[in-house]
Amino acid sequence: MSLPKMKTTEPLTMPDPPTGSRVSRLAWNFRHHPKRELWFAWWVMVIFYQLYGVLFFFVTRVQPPPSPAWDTPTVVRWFDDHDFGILAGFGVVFLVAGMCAPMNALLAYSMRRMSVSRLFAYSYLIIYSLAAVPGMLVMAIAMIVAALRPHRDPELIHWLYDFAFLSFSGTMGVFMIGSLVWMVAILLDKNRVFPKWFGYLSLCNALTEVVVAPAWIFHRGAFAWNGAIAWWINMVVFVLYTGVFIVLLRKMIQREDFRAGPLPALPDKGEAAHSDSVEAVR
Amino acid sequence: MRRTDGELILFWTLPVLAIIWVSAFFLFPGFVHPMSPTMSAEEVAGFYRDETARIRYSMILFNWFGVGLIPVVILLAMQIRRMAHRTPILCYSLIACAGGPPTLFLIANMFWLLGSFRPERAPELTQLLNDLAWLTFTILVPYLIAQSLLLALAIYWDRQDRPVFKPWVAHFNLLIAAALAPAAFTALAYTGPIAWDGLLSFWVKNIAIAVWIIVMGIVLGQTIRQQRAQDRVIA
Amino acid sequence: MTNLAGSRPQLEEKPTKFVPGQPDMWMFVLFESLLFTGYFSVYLVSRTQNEELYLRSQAALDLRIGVFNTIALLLSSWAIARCVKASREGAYRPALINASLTILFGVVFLVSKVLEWVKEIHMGNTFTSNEFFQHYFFLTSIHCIHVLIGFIVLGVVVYQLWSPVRRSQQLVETCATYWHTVDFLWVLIFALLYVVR
Amino acid sequence: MSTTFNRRLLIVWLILTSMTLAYVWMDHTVDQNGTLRASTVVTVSAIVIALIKVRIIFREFMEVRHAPAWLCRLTDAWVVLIAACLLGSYFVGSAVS
Repeated sequence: MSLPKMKTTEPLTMPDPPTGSRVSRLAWNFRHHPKRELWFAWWVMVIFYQLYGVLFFFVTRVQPPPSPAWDTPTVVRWFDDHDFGILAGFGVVFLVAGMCAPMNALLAYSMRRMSVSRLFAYSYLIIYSLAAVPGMLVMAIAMIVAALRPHRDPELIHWLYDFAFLSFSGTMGVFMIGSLVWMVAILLDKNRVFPKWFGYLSLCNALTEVVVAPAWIFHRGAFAWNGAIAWWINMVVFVLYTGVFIVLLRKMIQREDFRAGPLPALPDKGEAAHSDSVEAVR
Repeated sequence: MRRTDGELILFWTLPVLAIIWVSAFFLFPGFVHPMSPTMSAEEVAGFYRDETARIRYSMILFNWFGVGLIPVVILLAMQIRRMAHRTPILCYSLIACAGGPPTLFLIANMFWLLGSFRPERAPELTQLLNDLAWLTFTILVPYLIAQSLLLALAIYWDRQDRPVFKPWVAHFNLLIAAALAPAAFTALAYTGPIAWDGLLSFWVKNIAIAVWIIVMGIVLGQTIRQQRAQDRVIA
Repeated sequence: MTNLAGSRPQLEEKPTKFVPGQPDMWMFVLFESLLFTGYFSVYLVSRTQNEELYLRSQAALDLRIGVFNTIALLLSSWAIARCVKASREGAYRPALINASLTILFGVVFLVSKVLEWVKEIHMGNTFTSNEFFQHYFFLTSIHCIHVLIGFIVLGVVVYQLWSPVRRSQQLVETCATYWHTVDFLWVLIFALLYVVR
Repeated sequence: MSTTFNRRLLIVWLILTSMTLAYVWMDHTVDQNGTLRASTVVTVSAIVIALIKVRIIFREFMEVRHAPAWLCRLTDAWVVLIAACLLGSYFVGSAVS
C-alpha cells in the first residue's frame, strides 16, 4: 500500500495508447493492454454474475425459490406457469455456464499472487470447477426435464422439483471447503493481495453453507430451502461476499505489477511470472 | 536426448480413443437414428427392452473411456502456458473447463445404464431416465463452448514471431463454438433442428465435437513435433 | 500469520488508545454478530407466532445447565483476557497457563453442551421434534461450530506464546477477540433460549 | 500494576456471573409450579440484561475501553442495533399475532 497506485490504463511495456474514440481505445486495450487477461477474466466474472441474477431471478423465476411444502398439483401448476421461462432461461444458462472457467481462473490467480503455496490456487480451481456441476447444472437439467413434459406423472415432476432445488441449495461442501481454502490463503498471505478482513468474511460465507444443511430435512419453516435462515439470510451474505470480492479483485488487478510493487513483497513470485512470459516471447 | 516424459504417449491415446468412441457410438442403438423426443413412454420402454444388450455394452464402453479427452485438453492448456501471455489465467481456465464435459457425459451415461438395468420397470420411469440421459448428453456443451472460445482468445493474444498455434486455429475454434451453441436450447422443442435428435442439436453438435477432436489432434501433434525438433536443435 | 506483527508499539501503551488485535477481526465480530442477530430475530418472530408451543418446549430445558454453560464460558473469557494482559507485560508463562485454562473451560462448555443434547434427545426432543427445538439445536450447534473454530484459534495463541521467536501480541489479541465473540454470542443465545418468556 | 488490572477483570467476571444468576431468580418468580408463562417483562429484561453483559464484555474483556473513540462508538452502536432488532422483532411479532 505504500507504493503509489497504478492507473488501470497505464501500460507497462507498450507505450502510446491511441487517444481516439472509445471503440478504438477498447480495441487497443484488447490487443495491447498488459493486463488484458486479468481484465478479461474480471469482466467475464461481472457479466456472469449479472446474467446469473437476471436468469435465476427474472427469467426462470427459480429464485427466490418456491416452497418445498407445496403439494403435487401446485408443483405441476408452477411448472405449467413457468414452462417457457425455464426452458429458454436454462438454455441461456447452458450457453454461458462456461464463463465460470475464467472466473475461477482469476480467483485461483489471486492465490497464485499470494505468498502461499501453489497448492491453494490449484485446489481452489478444481474445487470450484467441480462445484458448478452439482450446484448449478444438475439443477438446470432437472428443471428442463420437468418442464419438457408437463403431462408426465405428477409424482415424477414433484421428484424432479425436489431434485432441482435440493441439488442447488444442498450442494454445500465444495463451496464451504473452497471458501476455507481461500480464507487460509488470505490469512497466511504476505503480499497483501487481499485485506485480512476479507479472509474473515470468507469464514462467514463458509458458515452459511453449514446453515443451509437443514434444507435437506425440513419442508417448511425458517430452515426449509426457501426459509428465512436457510435462504434469505444466506443470500444476503452471499451477495455481499460476491460484491466484495468483485471489488477487491478489481483493486488487485489495478495494483498488479507482475513484479514487486503495490502488492508489496512479491519479487520471487512476480519474477517467476515475468520470466515465464519472457521465456514465452523468446 | 530428451527424457521420456510421456507427453507423446498421452497424445497417441487420442486416435485409440477416437476409434473406441466411434465404435461405441455405432454400437449404441439410439445414436445412428437418434431417438426422438416425441416417442411415447411405452415406445421408450419397448426400446430399452428390445435393445438392452447393445445399450449396456456401448454405455459401459463409454463409461470406461468417456474421460479420455481430459489429457488432450490438458495438453492444450500446457501449450497455452508457452504462449506470450503475462498471466497463467487462460491456462487455468482451460484446466477449469477440462473436467466439465466428461462429468456431464458420465451423468448421462449413468442414466442410460440405469434405464437398461431394469427395462421392465414402469414405462414412465424409463422415459424419465431416458429424458435425463438425452438432455444431459445434449446440453453438455457449456464447457466445450468456453474451451473453444478461450483457446481462440489465447491464440489471438499469443503475439510473438513464432506463435504456438497459427491464427486459423483460433478462427476454427470460434466456428466450433458457434456450431455447439444451439444444442444448449434443445429442451425448447420436440421436433425440428433444435430437438435433441435434430440437425443442430445432434448432428451439428456431435460432428463439431468430432471435427474439433480430429483437427485439434493434428494441430497438437504437429506443434509437439516442431517443439521437440526445436529442443533437439538447441540441445 | 505474523506479517502484521509489531505494526504498533506494544507494552507501556496504557495511556495511548489502540485497537486490540487486527482491526480486520473487528469487521468479523461486527458482521458475525449481525448475522446472529438475523437468526435471533427470526427466532423471536416465530416465537411470538406460536407462544404456547415455545413455552411448553422451553420447560424441557434445564436453566441450571444453561447457567453452568454460561459461567464456564465466562470463565474461559476471563482467562483469555488475563492471558492477553500477561503476554502484553511479557509474562509469557502465566499467559500460557491462562491460555490453557481458556481451552480447559472451553472443553468444559463443549462437554456440558453435548451432555445436554444427549439428555434432550433421550427425552425425545430432537432437531425435527418441533419449531422450538429446531431453533434450539440450530443456534446451539452453529455456536458450537464457532467454539470448535475457537479451539483452532486458541491453538494459534498457544503456538504464538510458545516460542520466543513468534509471540506476536497483535495475533494474540486478534484471537482473544474471536474467543470473546464466541462468549458474548452465547450470552445472547442463553438469554433467548432459556430465559425469554 | 498487573494486580490491579487483574482485580478489575475479576470484578468484571463477578458482575457478569451475578447477572447470569439473576436469570435464575427471574425464572423462579415468573413460573408457577413448573408451568412456564409468557411475560413481556421477563422477555424484555432478559434481552436487556444480556445486552448489558455483551457491552461489558466489549468494554472490559475485549478492551474497547482502551480503544480509539470510533471503536467505542461503533460497538455501542452495535449493541443498540442488536437491541433494536431483537426487541423490534419481538414486539412486531407479538403485534402481528
